[in-house]
Amino acid sequence: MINKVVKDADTAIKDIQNGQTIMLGGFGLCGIPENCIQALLRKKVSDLTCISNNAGVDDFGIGLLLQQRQVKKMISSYVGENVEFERQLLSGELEVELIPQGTLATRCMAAGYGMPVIYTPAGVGTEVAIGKETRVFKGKEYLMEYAFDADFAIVKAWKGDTAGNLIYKSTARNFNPVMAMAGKITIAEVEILVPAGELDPDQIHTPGIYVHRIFQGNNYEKRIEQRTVRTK
Amino acid sequence: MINKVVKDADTAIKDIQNGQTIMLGGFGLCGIPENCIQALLRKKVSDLTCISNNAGVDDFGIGLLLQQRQVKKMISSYVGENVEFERQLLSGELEVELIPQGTLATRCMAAGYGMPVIYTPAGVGTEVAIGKETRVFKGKEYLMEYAFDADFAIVKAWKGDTAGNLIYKSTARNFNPVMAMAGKITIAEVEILVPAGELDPDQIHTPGIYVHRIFQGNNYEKRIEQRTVRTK
Amino acid sequence: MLDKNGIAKRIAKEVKDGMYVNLGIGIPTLVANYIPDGINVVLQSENGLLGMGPFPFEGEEDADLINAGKQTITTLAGSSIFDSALSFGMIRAQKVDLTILGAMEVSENGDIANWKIPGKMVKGMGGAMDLVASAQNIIVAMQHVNKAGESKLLPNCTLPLTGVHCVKKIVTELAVLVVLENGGFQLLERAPGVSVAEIQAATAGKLLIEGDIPEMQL
Amino acid sequence: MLDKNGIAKRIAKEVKDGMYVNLGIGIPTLVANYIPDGINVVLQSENGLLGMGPFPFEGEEDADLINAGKQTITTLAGSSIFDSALSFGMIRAQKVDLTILGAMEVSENGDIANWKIPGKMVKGMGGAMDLVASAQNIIVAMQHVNKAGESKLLPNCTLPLTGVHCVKKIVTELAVLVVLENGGFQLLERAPGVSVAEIQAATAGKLLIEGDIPEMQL
Repeated sequence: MINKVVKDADTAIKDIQNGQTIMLGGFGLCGIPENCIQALLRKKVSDLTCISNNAGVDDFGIGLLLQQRQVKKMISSYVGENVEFERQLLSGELEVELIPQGTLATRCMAAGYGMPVIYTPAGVGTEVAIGKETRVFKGKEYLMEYAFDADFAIVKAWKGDTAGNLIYKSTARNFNPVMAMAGKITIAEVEILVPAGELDPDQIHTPGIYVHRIFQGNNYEKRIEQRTVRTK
Repeated sequence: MINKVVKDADTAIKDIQNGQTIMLGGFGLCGIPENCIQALLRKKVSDLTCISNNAGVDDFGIGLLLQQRQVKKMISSYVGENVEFERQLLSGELEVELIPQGTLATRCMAAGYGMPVIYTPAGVGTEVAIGKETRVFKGKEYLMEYAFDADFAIVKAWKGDTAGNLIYKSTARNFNPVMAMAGKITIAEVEILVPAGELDPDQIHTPGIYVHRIFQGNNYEKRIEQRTVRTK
Repeated sequence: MLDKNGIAKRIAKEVKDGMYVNLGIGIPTLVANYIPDGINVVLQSENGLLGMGPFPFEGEEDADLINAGKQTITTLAGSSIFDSALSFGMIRAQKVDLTILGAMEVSENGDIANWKIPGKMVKGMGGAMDLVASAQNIIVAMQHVNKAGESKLLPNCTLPLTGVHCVKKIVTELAVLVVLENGGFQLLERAPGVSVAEIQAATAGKLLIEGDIPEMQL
Repeated sequence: MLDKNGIAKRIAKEVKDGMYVNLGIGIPTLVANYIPDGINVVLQSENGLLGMGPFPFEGEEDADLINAGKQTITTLAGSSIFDSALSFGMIRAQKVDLTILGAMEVSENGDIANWKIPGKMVKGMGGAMDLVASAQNIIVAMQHVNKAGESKLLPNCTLPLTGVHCVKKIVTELAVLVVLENGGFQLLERAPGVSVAEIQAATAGKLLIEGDIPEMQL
């Protein structure tokens, strides 16, 4: 089996260049590649185009990259809960492309499946449709949306093996599998890294062929954005 | 949770009508819905259009439906290993549409993902492209292929629960998950049926929302088409 | 006049046994509390979960298990988890039977605006555009008028649209209405103690009133 | 002149460390036997497996575990299993580095025919059209001439095509050739004991011979 293991986050992201396009897995703060985000902060790589469903919060997740002004453009579906983001957007410092969540996920998937475009009805008749090709199939109108073209995809999984196979935990799965498939180079950080052979081949969520570098992360904070509970 | 359990194969397929289009999971004889095929033989429903990667062998799998002349048209990628099939095809009794294996799988997936069409380069410049719309993206030519529209999908899984969630075993997975997503009505037969709650939500291959009827099959023969071994 | 829980309670009556349902943030989330026993439904959370359960007991929160509103939740027996592409795949393939969501404005031809106030709110559409473009059956839970007392049921939406010609039914603090195929809101039910005239006054779009309008049963 | 195992042995030299490789039925399958120790490759089987292992020991066959040729096989440490759509997704997305397959005919512009003989063989294309349409690097393992002694390396294919302008390299019992971007077979190596003249005689398509043609190292 091909060994994909690298030492740490800094090694994994060391060739990401200013101005490149990177995908970052996660939904809100759930399932985000915390270690690689810290490494990107240390590296101070800038002018990034980030494809990620959300932009983190002010002091965690992608919000930290925004604070350090490392992001030129965000492609997201929902960017609430972030004051610095709104400030940069309204001041024109940050370019933002808001697209429907399903379109975002499917444009990742399209890249992973080698499909140049997909059709979705999401956004038909709205400002999202402006400038886009539309087509009617069986009486329903669809937008043609292009597969993403990202230099790097950075994802977080629960378990991974040295061959790059990944297993996600619970809803921390979210965008991670489709982004893992979509990067020209895919970097995976995992909570638990095991030797090839320890994971059940039937239970792999992302086959190792899509993953170029993998390492075991540490000090996961896993911050909760909305702690909602009931009492016993 | 919604209970999808039906009594047996005969109950599961009882409303399949003459002339309808059905998908049948499996690759060769691996992972085929043996119990439902037997029930279709008993029901003698005819003029079926069958979407299945292969046509079984003469005396097993879909080959049995061919012998009873229940199939009007086969949509497959590979139909070797079947003398009766070749006879019916050459005599004109059976209509056959051969399409690339990846196109077959992706047209199923498209239906399950609500995508009206997909683009694939498979078959460009060949007789498969005849009459099909083509389009060039980034200098590469693709065929536009339509999502399948099947009345029923019949799949075989290893384990399932009463909520319709499915887990496949080994390469018996093959076309089953994508067909399970693609049927207007999806019928799943499983080797082991468990109460909802016994399967790990992280390890479900087909979420129950795609499955309308499920039952525990029996007497699985699981015939091997090419027994290849090595000696110790 | 209904409060938020009243609206949720009325909408819960639209939920039938065997349905897969997607609940938006806000009032729609409350609907889950009023689904009667014996009605088996499965709640979809578009970040990638079927079978959303209640909030966890204190101390049992799992940062890895959240809903589309980013709230900590639980799974149920029979739940399944999947990636976001499959989640919107099943939405797009119309496997979700009922979508309940909030709105800032609805027009008499079923357009909905609920994601953006130009120059003011730029949070993004999340999954709303996908949901309204694909759902077979959309119920909007909303206030009939805004804080300035202006109707939110309009001839045409003034805010940027989320989707066109898609809303089927609306439940407000005042009324239950359906959007007619050829345009117009048809009044079906009045909230307890609310008159037809009050509803008429609060509705800027074309309102159809046929026969006696019954009071809601809650 | 090489036998089938010789062809497989020569092709094995094209397999580099770290490659994901798809092996077609026939001679390509034999290539796996000649991949040197220390060269880590992962074999993809397009029915839905990465990390195809050897045939099982007698008595350990599993009907649920087969390759694209429907042969019983085994998995290896690090294997993963997936559905057919994802399998062809990774092929289409060019994640598979090398595809080795058989052919009935190859043309001097890289067209390949390997799935149909009109009126005679109607088995279907299986995954061959997907593989040749998407693979970045295709090596064809084939006999240079057919049983009637006619060349299978042609100016144009006479059989129905599997794919156009896709074959990069050809290994036969006589020679190793590359298909040039602008058309034509360039002779790279001779099989042991085979002369350039013999190769020339067996090649109907345009053959380019530049300088001394070395004998294969096996």
